[in-house]
Amino acid sequence: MTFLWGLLWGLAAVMFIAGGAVIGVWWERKVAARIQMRLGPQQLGPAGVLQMIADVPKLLFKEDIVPDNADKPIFRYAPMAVFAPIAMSVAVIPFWAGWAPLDSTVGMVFYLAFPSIGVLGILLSAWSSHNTLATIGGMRAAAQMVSYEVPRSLAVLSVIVLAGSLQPTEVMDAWQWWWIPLTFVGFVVYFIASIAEMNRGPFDLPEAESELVAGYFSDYSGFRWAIFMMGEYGALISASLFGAAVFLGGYRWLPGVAGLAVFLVLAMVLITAVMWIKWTFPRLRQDQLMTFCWTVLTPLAIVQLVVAGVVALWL
Amino acid sequence: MIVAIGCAAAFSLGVYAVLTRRDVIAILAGAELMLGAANVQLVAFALSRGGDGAVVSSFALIVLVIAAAEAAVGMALVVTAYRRTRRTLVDEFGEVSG
Amino acid sequence: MMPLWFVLVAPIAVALVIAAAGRGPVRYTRWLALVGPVAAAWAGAERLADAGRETGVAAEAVSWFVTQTGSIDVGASADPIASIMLVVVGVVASMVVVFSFGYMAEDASQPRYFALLSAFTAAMTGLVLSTSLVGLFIAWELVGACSYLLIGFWFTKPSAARAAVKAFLVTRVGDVGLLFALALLWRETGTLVTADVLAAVPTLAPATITTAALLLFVGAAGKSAQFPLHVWLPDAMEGPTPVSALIHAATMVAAGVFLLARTWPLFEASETARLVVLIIGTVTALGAATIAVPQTDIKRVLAYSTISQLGFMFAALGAGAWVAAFFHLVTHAAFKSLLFLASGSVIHGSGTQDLREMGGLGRAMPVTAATWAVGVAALAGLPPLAGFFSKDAVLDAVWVHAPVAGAALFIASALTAFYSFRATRLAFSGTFRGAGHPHESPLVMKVPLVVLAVLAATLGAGSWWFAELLGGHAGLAIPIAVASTIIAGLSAVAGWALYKTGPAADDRLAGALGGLWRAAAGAYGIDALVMRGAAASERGAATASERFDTRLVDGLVRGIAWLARRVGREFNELQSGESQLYAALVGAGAVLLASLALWLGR
Amino acid sequence: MSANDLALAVTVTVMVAGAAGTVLTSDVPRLVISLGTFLLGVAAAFLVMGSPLLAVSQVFVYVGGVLVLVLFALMMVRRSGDEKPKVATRHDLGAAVIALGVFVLLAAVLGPVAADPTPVVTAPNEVGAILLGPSLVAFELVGVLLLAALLAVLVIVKGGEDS
Repeated sequence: MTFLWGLLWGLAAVMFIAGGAVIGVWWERKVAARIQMRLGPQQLGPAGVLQMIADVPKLLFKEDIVPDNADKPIFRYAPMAVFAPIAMSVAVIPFWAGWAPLDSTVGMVFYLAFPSIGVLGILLSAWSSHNTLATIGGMRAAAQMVSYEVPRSLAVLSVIVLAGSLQPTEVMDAWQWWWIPLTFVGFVVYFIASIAEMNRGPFDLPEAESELVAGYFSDYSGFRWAIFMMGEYGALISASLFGAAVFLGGYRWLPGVAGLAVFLVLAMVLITAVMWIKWTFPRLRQDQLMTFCWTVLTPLAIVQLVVAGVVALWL
Repeated sequence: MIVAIGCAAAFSLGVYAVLTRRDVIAILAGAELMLGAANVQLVAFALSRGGDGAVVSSFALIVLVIAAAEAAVGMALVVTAYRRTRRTLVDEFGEVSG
Repeated sequence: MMPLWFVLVAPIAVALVIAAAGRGPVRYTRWLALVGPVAAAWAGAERLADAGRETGVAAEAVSWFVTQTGSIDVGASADPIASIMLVVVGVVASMVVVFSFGYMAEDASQPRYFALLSAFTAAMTGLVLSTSLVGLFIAWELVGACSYLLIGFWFTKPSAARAAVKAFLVTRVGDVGLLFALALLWRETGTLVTADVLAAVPTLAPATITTAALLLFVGAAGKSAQFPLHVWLPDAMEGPTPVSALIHAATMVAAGVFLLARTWPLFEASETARLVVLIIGTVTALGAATIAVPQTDIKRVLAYSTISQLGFMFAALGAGAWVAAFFHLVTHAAFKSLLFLASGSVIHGSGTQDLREMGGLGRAMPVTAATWAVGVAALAGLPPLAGFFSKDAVLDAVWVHAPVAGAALFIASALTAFYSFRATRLAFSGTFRGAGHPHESPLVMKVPLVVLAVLAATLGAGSWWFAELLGGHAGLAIPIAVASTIIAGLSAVAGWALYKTGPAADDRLAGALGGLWRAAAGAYGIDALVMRGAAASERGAATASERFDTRLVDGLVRGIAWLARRVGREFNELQSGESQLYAALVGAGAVLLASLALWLGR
Repeated sequence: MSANDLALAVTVTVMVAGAAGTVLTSDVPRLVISLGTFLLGVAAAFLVMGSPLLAVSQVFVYVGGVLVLVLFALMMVRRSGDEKPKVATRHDLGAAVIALGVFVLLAAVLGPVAADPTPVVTAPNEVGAILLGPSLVAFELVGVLLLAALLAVLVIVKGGEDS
């Protein structure tokens, strides 16, 4: 039964993410347009909402190009492998008191583990394109994602230690307001590492247009390209939701529906912050990226973990 | 019975991979097959004999971690060897045997 | 009471100290070499003074190793025989050490010399004190080893090195007999503690007793230079003369007699063994005495004399008079070591060993001449010197037991007196025929001579005490004594008178006796015969073992090597450096072994 | 056949299929996909046997870590021109016989004695209690081993750069 429920929620999550992604694109555009004075998303329809309606058909009706030289089956389905794990990870996010779509006893690890499958999808799609730029982009992505998984996991670990559970709902039950100052460093690490995980700027080296012509998905077009985009926005949404929940308290601020609203607003704030960062900061160099991960984020996460551990002991 | 035979099959497939693959990385993949099959068989056997789930899990977890460490070191060796010799086929490492 | 362990350990420690101290301080450390002998003499004397009250008490005994059939114990005890031997060894050795201070003063290797002397003392006291035949055997071999090292002391001289090897090998023949005897006794009695073995004698089969006794005698004959294993002793004279005095006249060669005395019950129980001992002893006594006559080397005269006198002792043993034999051992130790030291003094003073190049030394070295005269008289058996009493006891016992042997020994004693006085006349009378200027030896050499001369002159008085102590019969057999005195006296006079003309008398005697003289001068060719026989058998054995070695052993080795190379070449193919092939072999082996285990374990 | 047995059969089938693909294909991405299938099958088997922690760890460590590593290494060393890179294989009857022997042996020995397990649901805290309780030494040793592996990798790779 667990399986069936999981399947069902997975489907729901896919829909949720897909919808969220579309909205996210629009929202990003709005944000970006606000920042960079772009006009389309501002003026098409009321508040520019029609922009997203114009976007979707554009993507769906674009020609689905599969290069001759590509490993076709893998080229076709690898994007799914990028998107699916991200959609799955949403399933363990606690939205409501004592409720998550898949309230696993190991949900916290689940959330950290499954997106890493996406790395495999990226690598496979890069490989199957049979394109040097795509391959380099894929390898950059893999290196980056695998590396940033470490500080990210360590940061989440500090919350797990404080809560004493791997089950997201239990973590939420145990959450206290003073965890925010206590785990603030961890939250920042998580936030930055998440941005790197989703290959967004300023960590978007794998898809750097100027160098790699969009990197691992440079040969993709149409809806397969849209899947990559959905994956990226899905990761953005998922990471923001998870961060808003376990680091910022999520629904715990207010009871009932109001709590849910607070949670979603917090997530929205985080999403906006990610976009803000992308459009503000310049891209990192590859070596800077790695150095930053291993010499700044990871030690910080470890320090945070030790602090959390000491406090947990003291509790 | 199913688990035992399945794991045996996966294990011996791993043996075959180790014996016939020329590519060091693929050989390591074969080793991963054997480790995974053995680990599943371990847990299954322990549980079918009434083992304590927590103990079994902790044991299997340790096996898993050690196997991962082995894979990491193996990959490092492969990549280093490749950097030096531009080769990854076991046949081509003849000079290593001295 | 001097503890026995000290007697054993002190000389070893001293030997190490002397050897370690080296050449520089040897002037002082060499005095340490006296510690062992003095301690031995002291301990023996103390125990003799207590004689009758404390006998055969094992001072220290430990189980060396334990087997299923029994344990092998080693220990030390001093019964009267051992005590007497201790005194003999101690006194002679200390005299020799003192004498050596002068004799070896010029030698560069003094540390080695005195260390070896001390080590020899330890080995000899160990041999004497050992409560078990195993301990005795170990000491026996150590004595042999020290003897080897001392004969070959001047190892840069080829003849000395050869003589050392010869002595070692020939005595080894006897040692094999001793080892077999030990094995036999171990099998039959289950013990090697001497007292237990001897207590078990009545329970043994006569054949066993005879075999064991004869094997022991082979050992004793080797060490005590009995015919035909005597050939090493004359050559052993290559060693320093004091060593000859200590080892090859007084102590080591007496070890055979001591061994037979120690295991006497075995011989008492075997008529055959005693007969063999008697025959061998008589033949040796007479033969060696005749050989001694024509010798021109003063040390060789003494060497054959020693062999002859040892033959006297064995003849007495064969006649059943072990107390007489043992008494003769003691007196002989005194006067023969005296004679050797005196000859050492002569050699030292005249620079030659050849009797023909001496002469007139009596004036040049009066003390040496006087002490030598005492020794010679004792050797010839002239009353009232020590040799008279002991030889009289021997002759009496043998005459009573077997007149033929007794007659032979009378002839031998006549010859003894003859060659003794021949040598005396040649060396000390007339004018000096050699080169250079003979001179008297220093004081350190004269003192031992005088001490030993006093002993050689007076020990005969101990005859009664000796008999009482060891349980033999006392007193003098007057007819024998008179007869032997007359015979010895006449022979002595003959020897003295005949050699008035110096070495020329040799030629006249040789002319008169013809081939006999030459044969005796050549020791009847026994040496060559024995060595050739030994060499032939040795070569045969060597050839056989060489064949065995080259054909079978080498063949086996080469075959294995060939096989290994062949197999290696075949398996070479396998070791291609292909790790997967190895993995495949490991996998195949694992499958095979596991299925085998399953199949067998069903 | 109970639902549990069915689930086990499915996961085991997935495992074997993945393993077979890993062994037989010579195409790099397919090899990786097959291996991933196998590893996910293993994770599913753990899940069915009642140990979600093991399952998630398997995914985390193997699919997200080791498998990426394998693919990464393959891509790095098989980045050759236009020609489609293949994983070299020398199929061999002897190896097949040995592998078959291993299979027969394992199946013959384990098959009769190892009944299929009934799942024992294990909470992660219980595993944690074991790891930090009775198995603390083993746990710490694994930590040391991982550290050693980390250092080893660093040394190996650095050594490669130096020369």
